[in-house]
Amino acid sequence: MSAAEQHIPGVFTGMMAVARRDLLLAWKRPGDVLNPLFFFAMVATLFPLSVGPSIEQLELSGPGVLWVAALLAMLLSLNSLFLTDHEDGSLEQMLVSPLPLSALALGKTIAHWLTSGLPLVLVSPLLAMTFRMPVAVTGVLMLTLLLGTVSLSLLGSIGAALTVGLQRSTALLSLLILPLAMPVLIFGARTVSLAAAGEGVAGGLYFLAAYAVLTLSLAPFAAAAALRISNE
Amino acid sequence: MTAKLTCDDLTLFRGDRCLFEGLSFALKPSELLLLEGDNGSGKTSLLRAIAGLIELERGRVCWNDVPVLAQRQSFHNSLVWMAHRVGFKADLTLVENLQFESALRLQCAAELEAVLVRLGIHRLKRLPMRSLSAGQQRRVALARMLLSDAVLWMMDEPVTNLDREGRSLVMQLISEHLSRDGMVIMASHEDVEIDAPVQTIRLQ
Amino acid sequence: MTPRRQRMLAVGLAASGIIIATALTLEALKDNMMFFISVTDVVAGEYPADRNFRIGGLVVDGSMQRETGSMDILFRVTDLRCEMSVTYSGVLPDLFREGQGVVAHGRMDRSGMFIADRIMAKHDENYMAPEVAASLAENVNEQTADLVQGGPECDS
Amino acid sequence: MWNLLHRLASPPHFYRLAAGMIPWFAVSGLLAVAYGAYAGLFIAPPDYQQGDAFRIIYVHVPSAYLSMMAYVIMATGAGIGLIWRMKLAHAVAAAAAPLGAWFTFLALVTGSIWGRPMWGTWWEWGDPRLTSELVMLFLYFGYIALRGAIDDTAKADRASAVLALVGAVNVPIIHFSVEWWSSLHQGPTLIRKGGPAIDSAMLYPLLAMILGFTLLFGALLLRRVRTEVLYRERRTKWVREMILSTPGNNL
Repeated sequence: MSAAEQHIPGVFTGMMAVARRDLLLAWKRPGDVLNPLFFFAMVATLFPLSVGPSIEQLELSGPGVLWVAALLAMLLSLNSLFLTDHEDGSLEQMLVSPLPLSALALGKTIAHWLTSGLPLVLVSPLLAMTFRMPVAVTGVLMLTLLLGTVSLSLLGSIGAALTVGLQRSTALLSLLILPLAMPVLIFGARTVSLAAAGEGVAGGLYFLAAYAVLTLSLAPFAAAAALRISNE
Repeated sequence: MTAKLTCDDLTLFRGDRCLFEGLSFALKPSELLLLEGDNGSGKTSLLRAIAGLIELERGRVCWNDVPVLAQRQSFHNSLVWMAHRVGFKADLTLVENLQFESALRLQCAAELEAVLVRLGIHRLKRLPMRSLSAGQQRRVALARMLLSDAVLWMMDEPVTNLDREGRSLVMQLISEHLSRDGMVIMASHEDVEIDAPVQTIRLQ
Repeated sequence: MTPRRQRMLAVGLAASGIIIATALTLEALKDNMMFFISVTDVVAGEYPADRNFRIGGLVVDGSMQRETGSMDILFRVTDLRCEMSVTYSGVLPDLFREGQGVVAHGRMDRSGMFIADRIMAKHDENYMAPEVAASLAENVNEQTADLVQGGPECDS
Repeated sequence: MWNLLHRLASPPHFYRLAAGMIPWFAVSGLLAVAYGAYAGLFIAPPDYQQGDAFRIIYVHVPSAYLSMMAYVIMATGAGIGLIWRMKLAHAVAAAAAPLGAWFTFLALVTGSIWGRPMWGTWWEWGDPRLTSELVMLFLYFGYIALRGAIDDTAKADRASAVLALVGAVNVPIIHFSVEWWSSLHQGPTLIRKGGPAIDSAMLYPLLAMILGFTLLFGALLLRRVRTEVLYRERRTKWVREMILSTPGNNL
């Protein structure tokens, strides 16, 4: 059997194995999932406390505040995406595995989204209620968060991979990710605002979907390249 | 086809320091390559460079006459890697960790149970890795090698943290692997007694 | 699956992802996330009540009235289909001219008057010497294309 | 052809070649800027709408164009360095980043100064052109910060190259933003269907300024790349020989 034809484990199996392992780890350490969630809730609470309880004010600022809080919560959880793997040597084992690194990075990103992105989407209606958001608008908020957090997880995987071996990487990670995350924030918050004003939301949702698909197609490769470089 | 690892003119700098320069060697089945040198002499870097984890300043590594960077996946399919850090998740049990490994590397050369018995860690199966001692974790890393059918074993200080019995077990496992036409590259700062053809590279 | 086929699959998936993303972007651009609301829509009553929003259009020629001794001005804005009245109190941007594009931020009052709290002049991409501009026939310059929307004529 | 490229990319050769090119770039750039500035300020007629205030375009347009150009150069250098492992390309990318950041900053500031009297606002958050240009400034910051955080030059080169390539998505967004979303910033004046929409008496100074800025940018870039190359090659024989052979140098 020549080297080129040699069979190696299934890409999909490997990707799912990584995702399953990370989900199992999250299950054994629920704090890692819950902390960003509490952070999300608390940041969203800070605004009514600081801006004042005027209902008009809350309705107006709700979409933006919830989106900023979600973005910050995602950033908070990203730092550890590859860090523990780097520290205990399992990242090195992935680097010498016969599976494409991009698939493994995607597997980890999927687990990250399931443990930090999806919970945000699920608790957002509760917070939306405190901002007096109508049910229909809350639906749009959840939809934008659903599409937006996918992009944020994927973009974050690039940033986390670039900063994995570095000292004091938290601030740097934010600096690298935020410019790329800004379109998500702009369109996410704006779409919810438009929904609140009773206007069409299709354009914004299409854009968020486009960004999610684009990052899904490119980010795993960029993250894999970054991981190899960071681990030299 | 018999496997063959050829390294040609390997040169690596770390910052401004030259770790090794113009290093060439070849490894055939049943051969052991021993990398010797003091701490910080670049043994680990050389191992990592051969495995394709570090970009070399100059030179290239070929597996079956094809550069490994052009066929990274096939090369890694023929390789198991035992580093300083064992690469297991502290929160998962021994068995969960090894199951994950087998998903990454499909081939299973041996029965899990038998391997664990041989290494004397079958009683620890359900324990999380964090409750294992450093030497026991080392043995789990050995289990990873035995479970794989990879030709090339790359080991960085494999006997660290192991007791006398563990050390002789490692040597025995290496001998067995070599007798099955396997190849071993090992970095060690201790003397190794093994009954096989040994090439030694001493790094300054 | 061999590494080679895996790579081809990965490239194929990424390429199709990019194509899908492009299609979605084009779809997104069809739905104009308006920076401002057109005059026609406002006249037709399609604007958010009790909330600030932006309108965009051209300042109608000869419609500007300034109260002497005050900063208050009144002018009419058109999208060449409908017209509406706008009041504003404050300093106007230099580019604010009759016949030129304007974006006003504010809200509607009950009488159908737009109370602007901020006026922004929209500049066009044309640069001309004054004498050249004067010699050009009175026309709607191209900058106004995005301020003017297609649609039915206005009855008001 | 390949040989020529290879020779060009060899650090000592480039170092000498660039030294010869910099004066030409600098002098011709200064001449073009001098003509452009004089003609733009004194010869070109005032705009029929903006009066004399339009003259800020003679700084704003070249800066905005170079802010994107620098990013394209940076991303191209990063890509070439990553794929063909060409060290000179990495040096070019590293040298282009701070220049690009400064031109982006200049474009934003001049735009803002113009925007206050003309549009009636210093800054408009809803405008896609302004926002995407600001994002570009942040991308430059991220790139520079990432380089600064990694000690090993070779590693810094490759890590920041990945970031530069990822961020390149923003460049077409900036360019097309005024066409995709109608907003405050006007559409393209120079590169548009039906030719430039600008009086030729205003156009020629503008073209001279764009050319002059580009040439000066080229001179600055070459200077910075030379410094980068010298720093990166500081342990090599050619640098040592060059320094030793410099007259008056008793190292």
